[in-house]
Amino acid sequence: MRFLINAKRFDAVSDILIKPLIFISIAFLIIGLLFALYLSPEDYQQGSTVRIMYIHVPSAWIALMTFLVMTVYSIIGLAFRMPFGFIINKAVAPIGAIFTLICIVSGSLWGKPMWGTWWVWDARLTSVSILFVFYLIIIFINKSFENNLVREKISAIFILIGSVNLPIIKFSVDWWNTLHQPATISKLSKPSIDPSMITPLIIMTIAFISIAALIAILRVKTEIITRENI
Amino acid sequence: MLLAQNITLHRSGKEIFKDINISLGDGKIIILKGKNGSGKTSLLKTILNILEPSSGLIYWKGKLIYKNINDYYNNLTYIADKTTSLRQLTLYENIKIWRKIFLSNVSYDQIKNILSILKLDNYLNQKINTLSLGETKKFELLRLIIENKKFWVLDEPFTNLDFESIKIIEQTFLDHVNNNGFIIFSSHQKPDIKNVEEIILDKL
Amino acid sequence: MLLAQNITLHRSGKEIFKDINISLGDGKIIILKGKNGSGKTSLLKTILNILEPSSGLIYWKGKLIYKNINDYYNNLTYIADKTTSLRQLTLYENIKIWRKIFLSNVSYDQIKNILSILKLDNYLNQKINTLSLGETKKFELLRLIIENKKFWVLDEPFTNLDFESIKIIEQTFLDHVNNNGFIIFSSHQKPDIKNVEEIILDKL
Amino acid sequence: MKFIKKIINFYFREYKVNLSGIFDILTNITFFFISIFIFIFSVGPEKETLSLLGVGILWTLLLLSSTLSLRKFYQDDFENGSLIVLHLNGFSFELISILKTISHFFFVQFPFMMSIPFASVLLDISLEKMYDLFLSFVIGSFILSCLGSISSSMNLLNKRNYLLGSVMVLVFSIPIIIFSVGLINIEDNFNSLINILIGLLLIIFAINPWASGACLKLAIQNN
Amino acid sequence: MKFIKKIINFYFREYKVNLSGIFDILTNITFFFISIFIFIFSVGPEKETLSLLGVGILWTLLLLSSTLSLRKFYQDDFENGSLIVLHLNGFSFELISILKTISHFFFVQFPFMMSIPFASVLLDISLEKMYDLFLSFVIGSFILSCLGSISSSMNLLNKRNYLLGSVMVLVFSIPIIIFSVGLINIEDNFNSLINILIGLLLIIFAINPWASGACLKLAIQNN
Ligand code: HEM
Ligand SMILES: Nc1ncnc2c1ncn2[C@@H]1O[C@H](COP(=O)(O)OP(=O)(O)OP(=O)(O)O)[C@@H](O)[C@H]1O
Ligand SMILES: Nc1ncnc2c1ncn2[C@@H]1O[C@H](COP(=O)(O)OP(=O)(O)OP(=O)(O)O)[C@@H](O)[C@H]1O
Ligand SMILES: [Mg+2]
Ligand SMILES: [Mg+2]
Repeated sequence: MRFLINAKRFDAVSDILIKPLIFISIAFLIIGLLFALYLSPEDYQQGSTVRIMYIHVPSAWIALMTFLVMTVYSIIGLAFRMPFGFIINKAVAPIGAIFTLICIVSGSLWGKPMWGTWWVWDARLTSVSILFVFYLIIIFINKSFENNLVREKISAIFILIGSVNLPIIKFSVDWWNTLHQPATISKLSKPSIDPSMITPLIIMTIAFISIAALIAILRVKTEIITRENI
Repeated sequence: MLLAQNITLHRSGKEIFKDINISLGDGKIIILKGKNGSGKTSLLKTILNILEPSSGLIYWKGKLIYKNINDYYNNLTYIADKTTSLRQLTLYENIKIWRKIFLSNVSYDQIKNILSILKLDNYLNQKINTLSLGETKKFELLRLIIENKKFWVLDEPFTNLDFESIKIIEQTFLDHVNNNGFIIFSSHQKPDIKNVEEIILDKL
Repeated sequence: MLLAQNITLHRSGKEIFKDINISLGDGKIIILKGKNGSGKTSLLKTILNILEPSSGLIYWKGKLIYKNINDYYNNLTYIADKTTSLRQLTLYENIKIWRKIFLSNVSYDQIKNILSILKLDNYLNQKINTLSLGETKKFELLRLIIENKKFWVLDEPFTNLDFESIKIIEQTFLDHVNNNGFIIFSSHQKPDIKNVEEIILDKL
Repeated sequence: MKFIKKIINFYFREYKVNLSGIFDILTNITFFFISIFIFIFSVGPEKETLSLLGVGILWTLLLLSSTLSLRKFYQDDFENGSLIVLHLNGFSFELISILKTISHFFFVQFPFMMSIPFASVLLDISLEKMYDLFLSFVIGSFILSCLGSISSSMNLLNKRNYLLGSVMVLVFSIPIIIFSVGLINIEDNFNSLINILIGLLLIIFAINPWASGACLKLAIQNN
Repeated sequence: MKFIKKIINFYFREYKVNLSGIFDILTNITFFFISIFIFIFSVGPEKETLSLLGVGILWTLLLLSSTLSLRKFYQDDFENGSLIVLHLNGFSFELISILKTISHFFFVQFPFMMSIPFASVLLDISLEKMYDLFLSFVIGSFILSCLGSISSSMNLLNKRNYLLGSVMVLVFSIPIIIFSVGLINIEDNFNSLINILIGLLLIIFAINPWASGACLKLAIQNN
């Protein structure tokens, strides 16, 4: 597992991973979309708007996961003084931002038929929008600070502070009374969701994750190359 | 008093100067020469402990400067290549601020005296931003007197000055050196002072 | 081409200079000399129609300058005593902006050529605020080439420059004059150019 | 032709000076949205309050951000001498002030304008009101830009004019804001009020070049 | 003794420098009141709504106007080289940032603080609440000054995107505003909330000199 913290190893391992990832992304995306759009049943309450879920939920998970990854790598970068952590941070931030945006937009689109408005200021929605702001600021930091050392440290510290937001997002539905759906799958007990919906959800999740990983790998590789040149 | 051994500086990965040795003590003047971009300003800033040399050590009174920084800074005046007076205030207000900030014990009479030597006495209630370039520079050099320190570090002190003012500054340097002060400065012009050591920086 | 007759200037009620006469035309260089605060910068600004003389008239091609201001400004370049390049941008970006603002038809190749003569070609992607003082000044002088005008007005063009760069600028002046351009500039240094007319301003 | 090219090139410069790219614009907009968040955190998320306050919040934010960016209007170009260089290259002071006013409108106010639709969703402002808001905003913010140009050119002169400039902006912007906010909330006489606003805009737009130009000229002479 | 004298003299300088910006401060305060009028105007003059929302509105306006004045924090002294001169005269970067933070609190936040009583009258905030508001504002604005110091010293390293510092401050002030407004409106746990605020203040006040000092040092090295 050394490749997770070492630039050279990462470069080598990622070369092996790229092709399978491309395959998985395409295959699962096609299968997932087929399931999501045609094969899965309509919800008895929500009608076909339930299909938004297959976009919404995976992208929400990836948005959270990406920030978690950045938090871990910030610790690696700051505490263990491994610059590879900062490389990952820089490469991964825009991906997280985009999936957060997808999550928010799909959620809003879902919210209009379900709740009657595009947006409410409930805890989940608010905390996710703050997550988005954090992503944006991290990108801005990466774009506008010239001194590499400073840039890396500032963004890593910012990520660490921002990670306080993650549990708030995750547990907001339990802590406060919100309009938003509480977690269904992550419960340890039996999932409160129909298996016919779970299958496409899982397939789409795998597809999304592999797409995100693919982009991340490509961005990390370019970052490694440009650094070596400088 | 000041001893720099083999200092080398890199900025943004570029080597600016290499293996410079400086030794400065009572009554000595060093002039730094070199082409534009050869690193004169950077060398002065390195001596001032503002930039960190990538290798080499700098001593003040036998101790490394950053270990002796209070005493070091208590004994030096730095006149940068730009003016630091507050442009929206008058000369008088600036002098007042300087006297306070530097805890100076130079009296107003002395200062007025020097101002009249520098031909600035008529402008006392004028704002800095209405002075001419050379007048601003002369006013900045007044800090040498107000701070009243032993070690002077100056970056291009003669730019924009007319011939007479240059003479006055040179005389001030000589007086200072005769009082056991010591000076390092950079300049493109050759000053008319005897017994100065020259350090020439070559653009690499 | 340019003719100034008996111009006198007052600033804030103070007389700065009096009864100055200037006549400039193809192939001529005038150097303004004088002590600090004698009004060199003010005189140049008066010629540029930025300051209004309290008496006296200035003509351009036989007409009063403010009546012929478009043609006048279309034919002159002014390099002030401070640099006007945008410090947070790179040299290249500054050049791009200048070329556009001045509607310049000087090609990038020519500019690169001159940059390499001025030894600035390595800094093309560096920001102005990381250049040394002399390099910034040299870069400012590049405007002479980019604007490509006939009449050059320069305020202390040699400050902060090293010996070699001064030589290059002098050579540029000579070339310009030989191409029927004409120049007026202020300086405390004596340039190494023959046949320049000196105007000496006395501090009143 | 040459004139148009010059103006286009002026804006190229303004763009380079004000923004070093898309990220600066995004930062502006992010700032705006975070401010909205903060309002919501402090007044609470109830829908009724929000739609009541929405228009006021948006206008306040616009006012604050545009006023506080005014100091930069001419200051930088004035201090580093670019203003003289531009002037000597065929941009009269009047032209400069017109161009700068438009540039301020474009680079400072425009991003706000673009985010009004999204902000309206967040603040639960109805589509109709949003339309009114947008219209009054375009006109009002242009008036603010003109006022800003005049006052910040005055500010270059000296301390006493400093106060004058600021007071002037205040005195003029109060009726504009009252109009604009009133415009949206009192729907009966939308048209007559918007006509008044347009009239104000025209007057101030006509005065601006002369006033600012004269101040710029004086400021350069005194420096 | 000498140290204390130095600090007093530092504030003499700050006073001289900032006094020329007094009109700026006045303008800011006037705009602050204008913004309050905007709100009264858009909410309508019903006393209940006003006093309900008043605290939140006041806090947000204070926050925004003080954030937007952050640009001046170190910028001027940095650019004209005074920072180096001060440093070479025995003011370590850490000391400078502490002194500057206090000076910002004093010259920027204090005038706002003074205007709270008047604003409270306008917004019909009760005397008790006003007292709470005042207390929370003193602590909160000091936190803001510290945050401002950190972010604007960071911004010296970043010469392109000048708003980024303000954006960062705004994000961090979200929890402050939640606490402070909560403090005043939910009266049960006033003490525990104010303790949290004070705790935050102490943490950030301790971090500030190191963070700002390091950034100032780096900024000077890179210039
Ligand atoms: C813009 C608005 C919305 C945002 C920002 C948002 C955000 C999120 C986030 C962050 C998650 C992941 C939570 C976790 O991993 O535990 C999530 C999950 C989910 N959201 Fe949303 N959401 C929005 C609107 C909606 C709407 C309108 C609905 C449907 C009525 C909805 C239904 C769900 C469901 C069913 C899940 C899956 C919960 C689970 O199984 O764990 N969301 N949303
Ligand atoms: N922050 C920086 N990053 C990269 N390069 C820099 C930086 N600061 C200065 N330099 C470069 O270092 C070199 C030396 O600069 P310095 O200011 O020391 O020169 P100098 O000898 O004082 O020149 P001058 O005679 O023109 O004042 C220059 O080429 C400059 O471009
Ligand atoms: N706005 C103003 N108000 C009052 N006096 C002024 C103003 N501007 C300049 N002066 C004075 O006019 C005199 C001439 O200034 P000017 O800048 O023309 O001198 P200069 O010959 O260029 O000097 P230097 O060699 O120092 O550049 C100076 O004494 C200056 O103090
Ligand atoms: Mg230098
Ligand atoms: Mg001059």
